[in-house]
Amino acid sequence: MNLVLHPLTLTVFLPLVGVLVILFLKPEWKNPIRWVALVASTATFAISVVMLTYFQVGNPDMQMEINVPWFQFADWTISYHLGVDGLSVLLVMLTTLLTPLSILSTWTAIEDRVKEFMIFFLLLEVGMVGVFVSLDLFLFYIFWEFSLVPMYFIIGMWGGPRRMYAALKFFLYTMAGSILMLLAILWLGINQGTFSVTELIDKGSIPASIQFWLFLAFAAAFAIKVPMWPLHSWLPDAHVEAPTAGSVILAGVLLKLGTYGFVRFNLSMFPNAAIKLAPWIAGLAVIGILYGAAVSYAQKDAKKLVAYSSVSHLGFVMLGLFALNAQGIEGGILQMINHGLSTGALFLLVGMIYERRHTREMDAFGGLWKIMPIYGALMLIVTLSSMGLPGLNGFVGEFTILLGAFGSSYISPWFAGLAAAGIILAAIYLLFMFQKLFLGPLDKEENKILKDINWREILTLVPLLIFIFWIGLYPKPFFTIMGPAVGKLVSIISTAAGAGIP
Amino acid sequence: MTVNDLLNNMNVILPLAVLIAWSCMLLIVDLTIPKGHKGWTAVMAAIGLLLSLGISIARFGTATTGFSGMVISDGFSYFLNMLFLFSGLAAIALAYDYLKRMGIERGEYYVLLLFSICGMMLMSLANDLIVVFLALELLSIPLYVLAGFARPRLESEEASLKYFLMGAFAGGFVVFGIALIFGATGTTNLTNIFASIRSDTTNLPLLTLGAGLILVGFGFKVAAVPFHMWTPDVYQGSPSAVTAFMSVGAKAGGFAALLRIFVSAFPALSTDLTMIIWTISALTMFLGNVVAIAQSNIKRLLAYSSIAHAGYILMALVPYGNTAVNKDTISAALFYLVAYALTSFGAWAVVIALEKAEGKGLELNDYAGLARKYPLLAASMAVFMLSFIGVPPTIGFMGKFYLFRTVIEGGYLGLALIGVFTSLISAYYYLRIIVIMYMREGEPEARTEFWVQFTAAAMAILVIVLTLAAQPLLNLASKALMLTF
Amino acid sequence: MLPVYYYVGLSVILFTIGALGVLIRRNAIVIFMSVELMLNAANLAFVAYARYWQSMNGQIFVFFIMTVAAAEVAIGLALIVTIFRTKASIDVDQISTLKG
Amino acid sequence: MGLSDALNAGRFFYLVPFVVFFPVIGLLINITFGKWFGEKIIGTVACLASGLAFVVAVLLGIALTGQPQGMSLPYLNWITIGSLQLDWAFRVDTLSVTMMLVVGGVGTLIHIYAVGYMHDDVRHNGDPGRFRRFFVYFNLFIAAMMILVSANNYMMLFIGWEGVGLCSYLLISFWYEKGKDGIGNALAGKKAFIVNRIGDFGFLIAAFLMFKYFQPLAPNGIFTFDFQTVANLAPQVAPSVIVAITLFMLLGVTGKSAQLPLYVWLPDAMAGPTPVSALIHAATMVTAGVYLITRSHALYSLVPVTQNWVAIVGGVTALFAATIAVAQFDIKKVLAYSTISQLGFMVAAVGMGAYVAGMFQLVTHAFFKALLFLSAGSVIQGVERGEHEVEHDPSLRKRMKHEQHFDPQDMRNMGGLRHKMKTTFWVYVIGALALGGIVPLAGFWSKDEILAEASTLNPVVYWLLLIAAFFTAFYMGRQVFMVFFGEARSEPAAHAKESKAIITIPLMILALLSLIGGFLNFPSFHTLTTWLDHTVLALASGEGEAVSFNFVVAIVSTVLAVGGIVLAWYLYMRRAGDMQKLPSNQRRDDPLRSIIGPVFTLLENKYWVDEFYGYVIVKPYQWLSAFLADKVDWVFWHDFFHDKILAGSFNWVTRTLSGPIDLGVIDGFANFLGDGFKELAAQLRKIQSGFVRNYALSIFLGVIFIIGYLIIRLR
Amino acid sequence: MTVQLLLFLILALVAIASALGMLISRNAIYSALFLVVNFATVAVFFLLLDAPFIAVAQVSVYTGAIMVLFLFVIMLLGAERAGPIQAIQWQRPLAITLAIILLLEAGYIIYTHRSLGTVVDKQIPLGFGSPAQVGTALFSSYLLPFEITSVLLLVAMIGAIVLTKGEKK
Repeated sequence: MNLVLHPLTLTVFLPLVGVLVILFLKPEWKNPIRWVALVASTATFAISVVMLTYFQVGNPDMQMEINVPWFQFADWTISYHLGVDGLSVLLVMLTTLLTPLSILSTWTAIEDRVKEFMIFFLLLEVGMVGVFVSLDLFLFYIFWEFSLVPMYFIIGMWGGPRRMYAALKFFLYTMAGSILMLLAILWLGINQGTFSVTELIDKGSIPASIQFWLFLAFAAAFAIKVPMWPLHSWLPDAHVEAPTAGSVILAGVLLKLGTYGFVRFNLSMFPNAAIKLAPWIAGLAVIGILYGAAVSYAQKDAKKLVAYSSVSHLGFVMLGLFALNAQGIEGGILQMINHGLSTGALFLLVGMIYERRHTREMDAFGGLWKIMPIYGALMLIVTLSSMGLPGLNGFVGEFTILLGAFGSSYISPWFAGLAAAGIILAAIYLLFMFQKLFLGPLDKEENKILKDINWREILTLVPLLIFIFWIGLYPKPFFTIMGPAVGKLVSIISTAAGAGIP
Repeated sequence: MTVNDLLNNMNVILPLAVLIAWSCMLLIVDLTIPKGHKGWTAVMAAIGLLLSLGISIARFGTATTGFSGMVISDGFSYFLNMLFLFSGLAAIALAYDYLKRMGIERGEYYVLLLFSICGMMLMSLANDLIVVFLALELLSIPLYVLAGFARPRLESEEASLKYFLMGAFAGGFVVFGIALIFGATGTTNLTNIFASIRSDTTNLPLLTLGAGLILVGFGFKVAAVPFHMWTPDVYQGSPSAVTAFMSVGAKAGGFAALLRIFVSAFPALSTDLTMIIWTISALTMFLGNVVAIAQSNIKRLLAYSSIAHAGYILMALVPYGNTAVNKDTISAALFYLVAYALTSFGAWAVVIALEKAEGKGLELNDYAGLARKYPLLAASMAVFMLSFIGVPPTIGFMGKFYLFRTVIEGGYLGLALIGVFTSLISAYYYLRIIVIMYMREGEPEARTEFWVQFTAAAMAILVIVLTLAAQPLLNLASKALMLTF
Repeated sequence: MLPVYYYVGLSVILFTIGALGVLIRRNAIVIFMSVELMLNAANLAFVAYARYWQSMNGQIFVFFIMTVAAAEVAIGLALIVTIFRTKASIDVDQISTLKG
Repeated sequence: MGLSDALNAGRFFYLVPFVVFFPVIGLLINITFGKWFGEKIIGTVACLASGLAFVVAVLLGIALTGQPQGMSLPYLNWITIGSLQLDWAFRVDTLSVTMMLVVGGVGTLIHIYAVGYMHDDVRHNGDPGRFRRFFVYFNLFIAAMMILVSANNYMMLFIGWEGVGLCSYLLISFWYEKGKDGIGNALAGKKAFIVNRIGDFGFLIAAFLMFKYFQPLAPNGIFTFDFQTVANLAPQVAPSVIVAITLFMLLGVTGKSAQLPLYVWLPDAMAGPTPVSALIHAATMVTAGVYLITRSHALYSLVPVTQNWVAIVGGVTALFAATIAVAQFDIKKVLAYSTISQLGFMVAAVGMGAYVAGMFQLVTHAFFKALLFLSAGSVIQGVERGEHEVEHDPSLRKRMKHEQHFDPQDMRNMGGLRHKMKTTFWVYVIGALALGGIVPLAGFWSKDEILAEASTLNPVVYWLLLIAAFFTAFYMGRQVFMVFFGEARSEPAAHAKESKAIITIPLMILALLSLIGGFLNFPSFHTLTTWLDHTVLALASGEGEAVSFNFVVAIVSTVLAVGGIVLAWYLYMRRAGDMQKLPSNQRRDDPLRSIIGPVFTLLENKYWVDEFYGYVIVKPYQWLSAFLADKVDWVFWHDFFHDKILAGSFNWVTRTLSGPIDLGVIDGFANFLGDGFKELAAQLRKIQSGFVRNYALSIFLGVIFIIGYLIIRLR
Repeated sequence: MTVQLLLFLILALVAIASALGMLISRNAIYSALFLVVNFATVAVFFLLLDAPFIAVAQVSVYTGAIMVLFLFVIMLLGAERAGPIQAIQWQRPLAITLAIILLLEAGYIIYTHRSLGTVVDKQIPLGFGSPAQVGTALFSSYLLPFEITSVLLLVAMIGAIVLTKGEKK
């Protein structure tokens, strides 16, 4: 496997080929542009599947590592260092899966400046996948910040009425966090002499007192991205204004960059600080779960409701991660995937109705199930998945998270207990939404002529549904993939705990 | 001094000597070029620059002193020479069409430009405060004239007058500062100053005061707060092509002097001066970025942006007395200067492309809808804005990364925090430009003149490519060492 | 010879008066003259220190300062004349269209 | 190898997954191809799916006779993380198979009934397309219920547990555009789901506790949640933990089995089509709680504190619901409260440790309550047919009261139906008597066994249940008299029609079961006891189960039951007849109201518990969430804190320094970082006055500061 | 010593007074003339400080050439008085205050560090400050600056022409 034809390199950079091709197409050739984008992203997915076949299940370490010096920065070596392990491979797959589906969803929704849209979308994919696979802090940071830019444009150019405000806010908030991370990265480079994540983890030589501050600096970036309560204020704006595909990716993948960051960096590199701060983070996570759920319930705009539900769902992920045990972390990672699937699908679904009616006010709907039975059924399944119905994916994640959090020796079981109440609240707001949209009489004239979703739209949803059921009924393969890596992480943490912090 | 000596000494400053000779020659040749064909002067000027650039590149890596220690040509000076010459080329490319469009095409423009570059190059070579002073004047005087080149447009004249008066005023402080330094050490040669500090025969308080006043003078040149106030007015009033050159060349010249003087002569004073530089740097970053928010004229906005960037570069100077990092201090500052130069020229190229006669087309609102009508121009501008913010993968990010590294390594985490915080503020107004270009509808009009477009595109490509393949530039910057003793 | 600080003191006073001139006068020419006064004050300091160190450097420097001053005057007065042509005034307070 | 060998060797146990698979296959067929099927095929497929599951259950039952200890059958690994291992694993033992038989048997009958019922129902409600959807849901329910009862561990049970909840939600809101204000049914479904979720919350906490405290003791440190392991480990765990686990589990039970305080969803659940009420909200799903406690008998038996609580909850619920049932007019609501009450009996029984009695009641109740509901459905459709006829006959139409919408479920609109719907009448009476506890019908024996146990184990509960039994007989008598006797009180009732055979045949089968069901555990034979002993008593302390038939108890309860019926006869035959003679303005809709007036209103309004919950929980939560969303999150957090304070932290400074200024230069977009910084910027740019002397002053200031600083430094 | 001091004080007084005169004069011509006086006084100081060549240059270049140029321009423009508009009234008092602060700062420094300035008079080398010495220095070690000066003057020339040359419309 050489540098270029390396499966990871290909997975990251294949969309760029699409970008190049699109650059040479005329802006008026909308359909060819769409097709190129779709093909490029689908090919990326195919490549990532190939990549998965190279992945050795059971190996806790980094795999398919590629580590080539990129350039020298005074006495630092910045490397083109990629690799996947159980913690990241699934997220890569999620990204490559969601991107073509999102592109498919824009087929008729985006008519203006299709060329730019597709370019930004493919660039976004590059950035996101890059974040998940880079093992050099510098490289990571580049991808991390880079992923901001296309999203900024996507929200700002194709968004709703307040799109500029939302885009700017999105950009500035996320940047605000990441600049602190940049300082921490620099600190690591100066004092540890390396940017290699694997090396830093293996050395484990960061003093506990410093870990605390580094942890906070990294956490600032990730917590805003997640977003953890109370840093979530940018999220509803961004989601409400973003075009559907943007929301799907935003919720499906971009938010995961934050949670992934916590796992990859905060837990692995600063285990002592993680242990010390676990109760605080878990506390915020629980507040986020309950707060997000309560606030969702009061929303009138379906998309905003889903947006706030992300705060709640990501709260679960964070709680799981900071349970700091195998169940919690594996649950957390699985829940990242689940949230990407379920919330991604929810945004797709809300987008479909928006495309038809140009409103998302839930009061404008009601009784849609009658004329849109397929749409209703799919929405129901996704809703149920999102609220954690056993047998669907959401439950597996939430259950393992709560189980882990309850059994954690680092945080109090009360957190899990309170968080479990979030499951009740989730049912309340999600069923509320379903009821507002689909149940009740079909009494609005403008709704009576709506068409059920078409084959293209079904096609965008079906892959997500497959995974929703698969993870719900037989999540074992997913746990098997992440298991060894999580085991390694847990042992790092327990070693740190055993080494004795006061 | 024999002829041989003279030749040897000339050899030390060969790129400069060539350029001075070429400039004088151009002055005469220009007389023969008929009005309306002054493009040829530009071409000639560019050839001169290229010639000098070629010599600089070939010479890079050598280090000698000459003219009784008056000048020193080392990696540092060659690196900066290349930067100045490159700026000159870019400035010519931008001026080529612009002057015609504005109706101010005259051959002297290029001659003065070349002389100003000579001044800058001399600045980077200087190893004696006399040479520094002369270089400062040689750099400035052509710029005073160029600023007023669009006369009788009042704005241009006003810019020129303000620049001139403030420059002279600040020059007074420099001179007095040099006097104090001379009084403290009995010499104006940087090497000797350094030596005299070591030998303890120095009146240190006096020296420190002198250094402080020098800081004022060059702080003025690089547009650091509170010596920055001329910048927005002058940048706005001057012809845009001049502004572009000024924002890069003059600033780089100022930094060349600051770095040279402080690193090679005053490391011992760092305990007293660091805090001042720290404060100036912090104030500059803050004020530049904050006031830029309130700007609606693109030239003024870029002026404040340039003030802010001076603050960033000054950050590199803060830990200059720390021997462990002062190597990085220079490299980081130089690297950032390059990053700034590329980005800045690119941005000014776009500004020039949109500028219409009589100062129209310079309001931010004139950029609305640019992305739809001129996608490439808008895309380049977006790249420059992102580079100014410091978003990867642009060279602005690399520059900041290197800078912050130096600052943190030097132990000034607080300053680094201010740095990142203010760059967050800056994102606000840079993004606003993107917002206007991409997310607003409008009917902008841009000139599609080749060289302007070419500059914009080339800079955009360089901004990205030099990030992804940063090694050569990094190597260059890290080899741009001063010959120290 | 008197202690050098006598001269330096005088130089500082003259320099300050020059600077003050720049700050409070509105006539561009007078401002410019004030700048010349500042340079002159610096010259005084240079020469005093040259005497103190018994080094020619200071005097040479003064020579260069004078030359530069001459060059500056050429440019400065040309500028003032030009702007007077356009604006019919050399009151710097009136030359303030660029601001903000 | 012959069939009997196979049976004896327990090979048939391996068939157990098929109790789940058959319904799943059925629903998949109907989802995928149902579009092209007619109602008959859809119905057949669904009935077959359910029926085959029942056949499998029967086979398993037969196999169990050979190997009564049963077996557990791991099928597929579900989740494995570190010390946690969850499997799709099935449990075949006498308890689970009993449940499978009930679910499969009653389920199949109701399926068949539903084919007939839904044919009319979808037409009556105007959307024939929904016939298929109904049977998909129905099969899904059977599948989920089968998962619930066949699970070998708590978490798989929980999948079924929530799965049936989902089906309940879907089927309650089946006619989602109907009900009060067009949204009533949907709201009822949502309520059911959410209330159940509260119970599930308890279940989950119980599971977490279990994991936390059992896992360290588990063999190899791997905890699987399976019943056997939990039972084995339970004695080693601190009793306080077991108390917590069992109490949280009880919360789950009160949700699913509609006990106090979470029973509120079940009456509303009657919004679903009648077969749904029969299958889910009477016969099977709601008994899951009872099953769960029986399953966990090893835990409950360890902690008498909890057992006491369970029994009290059951007893109080039994009485509480029975009193409410007395004052209801909706034919299904009466049955719903009756169900809650009967579930209270079962819960009380299992709470007292009388697991077999509880299960016995569960089984017989499944028979007769399914019967009652289905018959009620038959009545309702009969009335609807009458209504239909009236609607289409102009002469009759005039006589209809048109003030309000005609409610075919309101017993006040019925009366005299015994002539119109003979079969329905007879089966209904059998069901009612069985429920009322009249010898020798099924209900008598099971209820009597509970009462007998209670009389020795827990006198308080005994009295509660005894009084509840009286009320039971009374309200069933009231219902039968109101519906079938007397004069028809409305035109549709007068023109009601008997249902088709596809409806009445299942009714007759169920009636038969209700008649003879008691013999399952006939005193002195104790068939069921022996049968369940293999699973339940093997671990239970054994007390109580040995109590034999108690004649005193039997006679007391019978007397009370008969008394209740007689009282009902008195009130609703005699008094009701008298009442009809009164002038209409003095006429009361219920004779009992004229006797106990305010109390009746209290009961009719179900003690205003729903309203109470509404004011104490629902409204405050809605207010809270609106408050959080609008005020806290948006106005304060989003607009104020993030947009104003955080982003523009200098706002205050600039305001206090310079007073508010209007900034005309910047357009209104992206005002968030803005306000603060923009004002600051605007202030600062004022410094940039354009006066060159100001600029010089700035430089001069800088010089003075630098020198001043250096003076201080150099001192 | 005292004679020297007396001379110094008198000259200093003249220098300061003429500088202040330049500062205060309403009329630009008076200012220019005051400045001439000031420059001349400073030239005397140069002589006192053993810098005869510089003193001569001061008189000829500054007092002679430059100041004449100034006067010429003032006359040419007829702009000896500025208009009555006072836009930034607060600048004057503030500037004076700041100037006083600067003087105080300078005074403090000179006072506290005065010992560093009193080195015993050494024998001055012969011909110190003479044209010969200046010339030698200029053409040996100061060759480069000297040449640069020529370029500088050239540039100034070009600049002045560019700025004032009439536009052909």
